[in-house]
Amino acid sequence: MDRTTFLARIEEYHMGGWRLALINATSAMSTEEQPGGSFDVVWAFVKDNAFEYLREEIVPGDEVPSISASFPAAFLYENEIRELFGINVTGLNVDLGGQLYKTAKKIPFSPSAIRARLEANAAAGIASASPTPPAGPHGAAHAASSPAPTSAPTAGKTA
Amino acid sequence: MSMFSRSPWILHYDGSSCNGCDIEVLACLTPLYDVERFGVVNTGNPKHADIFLVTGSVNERNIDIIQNLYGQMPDPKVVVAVGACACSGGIFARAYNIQGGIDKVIPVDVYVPGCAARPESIIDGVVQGIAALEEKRKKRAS
Amino acid sequence: MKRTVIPFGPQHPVLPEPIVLDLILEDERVVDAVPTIGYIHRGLEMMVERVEYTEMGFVVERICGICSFMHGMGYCLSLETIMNVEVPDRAKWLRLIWAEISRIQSHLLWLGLGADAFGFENLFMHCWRMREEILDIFEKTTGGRVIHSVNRIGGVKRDVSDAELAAILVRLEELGKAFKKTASVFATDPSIAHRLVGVGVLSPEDALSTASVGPMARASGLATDTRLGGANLYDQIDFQPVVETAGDCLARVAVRLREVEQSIGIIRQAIDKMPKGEGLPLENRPRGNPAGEAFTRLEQPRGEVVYYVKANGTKYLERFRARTPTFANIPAMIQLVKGCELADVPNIILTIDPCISCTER
Amino acid sequence: MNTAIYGLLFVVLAPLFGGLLAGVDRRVSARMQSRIGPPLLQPFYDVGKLLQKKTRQVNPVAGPLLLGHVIFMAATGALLLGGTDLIFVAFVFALAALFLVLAAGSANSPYSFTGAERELIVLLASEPFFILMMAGVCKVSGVSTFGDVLAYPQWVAPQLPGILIAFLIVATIKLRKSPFDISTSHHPHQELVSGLTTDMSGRLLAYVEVAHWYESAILCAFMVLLFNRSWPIGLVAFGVAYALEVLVDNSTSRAKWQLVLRSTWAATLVLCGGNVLALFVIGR
Repeated sequence: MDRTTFLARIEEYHMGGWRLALINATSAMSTEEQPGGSFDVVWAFVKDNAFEYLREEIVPGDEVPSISASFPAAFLYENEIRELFGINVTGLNVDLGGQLYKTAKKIPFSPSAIRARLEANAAAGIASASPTPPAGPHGAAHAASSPAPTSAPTAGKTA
Repeated sequence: MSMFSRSPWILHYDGSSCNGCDIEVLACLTPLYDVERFGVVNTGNPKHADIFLVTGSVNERNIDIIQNLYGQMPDPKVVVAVGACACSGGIFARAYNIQGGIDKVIPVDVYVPGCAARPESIIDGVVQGIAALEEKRKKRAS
Repeated sequence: MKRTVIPFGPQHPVLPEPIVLDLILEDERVVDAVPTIGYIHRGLEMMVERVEYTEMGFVVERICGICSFMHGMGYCLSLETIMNVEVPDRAKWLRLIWAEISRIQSHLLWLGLGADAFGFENLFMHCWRMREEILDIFEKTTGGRVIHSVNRIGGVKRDVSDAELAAILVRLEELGKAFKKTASVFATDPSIAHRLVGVGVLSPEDALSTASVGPMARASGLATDTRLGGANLYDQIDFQPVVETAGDCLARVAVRLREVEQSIGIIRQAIDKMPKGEGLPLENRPRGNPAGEAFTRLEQPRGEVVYYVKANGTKYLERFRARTPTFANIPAMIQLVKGCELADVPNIILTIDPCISCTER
Repeated sequence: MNTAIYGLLFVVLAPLFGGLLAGVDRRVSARMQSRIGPPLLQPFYDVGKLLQKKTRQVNPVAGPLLLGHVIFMAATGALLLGGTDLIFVAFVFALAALFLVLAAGSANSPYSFTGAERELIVLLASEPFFILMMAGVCKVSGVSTFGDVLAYPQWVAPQLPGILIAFLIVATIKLRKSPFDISTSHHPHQELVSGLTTDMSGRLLAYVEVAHWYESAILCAFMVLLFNRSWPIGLVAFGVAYALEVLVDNSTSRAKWQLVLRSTWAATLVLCGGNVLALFVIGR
């Protein structure tokens, strides 16, 4: 990800008086382009009735800058994606040090953890999602082929 | 018949429930159900309690808490598992962070079914809990 | 100065749910609060791996037993957006009515718990007695007291007859009268003012920077209400967001008091405007598997909730995510607790209307 | 000889009186909350059960201290009816209350400890009230024992209006009623869990309950002292005061400790102290 452009966009939202709505991550399982899997991370903001978000594709190990300097409340989301997805967020204003959820299995939402669970299910004959992502415009392939991450923020729908 | 059947004091702990059973436990105290008629008091303090009402299932994190609370209750004491989650893990039994019902951690005397358990069945569970309490007292005395 | 650490939770009579705040006290003043959550974390978002999208709605409803209806509705709305399903009119109106009834139920529940936290047990009892009326309406119309399971992807499962709707209006009218009396106690009682006025003041700037939502933000003067977007038929309803400016605990109580009356008004308008008659279509069931993604926002009793659903064309969703209002309000809560007195802690925690099982999912 | 029997009778009958009063209280409160409430004898069932439960002592001194609490509460009443000097009775009463604070403070739990601190704060403000009240009664009647005051041919109360009002405020603390139930509360939903009693279980909690019954009976005896010419009127006055307390308990929220401290000192110093001072100035 382009750190400078990203933080500049975040600052624009901050100056524009937007409220942080959520930071959301989605794990995509391994594909040919990204053998270790990848994360689709969304930073969403709300102002009046408008809802917009920035989207980045993150590869495990990538450094993701914290936005807590502009949006102090981001610490909760950032601690969460760090703990559940294992995304390497740096520069948090409040670092809970992995004590937020303290799940029995560490980093349960990471691509490898999901893959391991699904494979175990398949081996045990338990019905569950397939450990290989479906091809097509959606799913894991979608994240890999999505437009350049720092493109203009997509206006999301409000519901 | 001893005083136990007339004065069962309750400790309520929410394991990892969805709140549904918890609010129904609280609803038992309020005017429509009014369990204080039977001398039931929601103590909120393990050292005063006779009946341990647990809602929700067990996850890694609350195992210690549940054991600790149970340990702090003076004998005789009984455990009532309220709702499907407390009985077996319920709908969340398949979730990755859930280990199952309360009986994985502490001995359960009464199981109250339901998702969410209705106040009537919770009261019924407490009444059955009283009977169990009475038995344990007799055992202690003999 | 002697420092005491009070472990507030996980089991504490003031909190029906487990959350831990390690309060560091100097005498009775809180100098720091360290939160820990995770006691209710079930990981239900990850259940999409094993639960088909058609059944996932029942899991989502159990994110929280207080806003169960709205969670089910939000999930169905997301999938309806992805699958391009047009929900029949009557079903939309019924959803709106149930959603507002949920709001009344949740606010009454909270007002009771709040009163209990500042030691006014009598008010707790009276609020919960009124709440039983609402639960009765729920039970009559959906079959469940707290978990309703009436939402389906494409509509609703049950109809409510016009006669029943008229009866609901009568009951709400009665409830409104009784509620006015209780509301005036909250608003005017000096002993309540002693506990709430000037306690836990959140300025409008802080409300924005801590990303507060719902009654929390509205009590600090921010007119944020997701319903104003007009989705889900709210564009056909005449209402103004309830805003207070003081930003203290009493303002947060006042917002919820006024919202109960507002919701009764909204339900009245809805019953008036909805298409009448027996046997109207209630659902358009979609075919096939969903593919695509959707963000859905709703105004729950506790504030804005955001659902994210990503589907990949199989019967299992790729990702389900709910960002619940309490999660968004936790930064504000932590900020407010610092510097307050021990006796204020329950009031501050409760005025954000914490729903921990929502927060941790 | 006669008075000693009264003292003994108090030790035996006061718990019955106090327990029954608590039972009536719980039922009336429940009615005010549109509930039915527990049976009248519920407090006795509760204590009976607590005595059958296993007791967990967090600290070996808690037991003896709480036993001391009960014994001294009973002794206060016995000494009062037994004809001891009124001022001395007020001191024994304070000492009895202090035992509870010491017992709660001996537990190593922050809730119990903070509860003890709060109790100590209100104790320091409310105990002088009883001493001043006794001084006022002695000054008006010119005698210094319970029996003598009751035999005094004129009403004591009309000359002690400040003390009567202050009595209501202090009784709110002593009876642990909202808004002044900051150190422990009858409904256990406050920030300190069960405050003072958080760490007491089984037998120990039963002691606290029984001592509280004695305390209610002592307050009743004090009311009779103020309405000295006719004990039925004294009892009625106590009944009215108690009904007021229940009403206030059910229509207020719990105050913060600063307000409790301020109002107790105001009651003790301004109302009670002013009343006694006026007696001395006028009486000279």
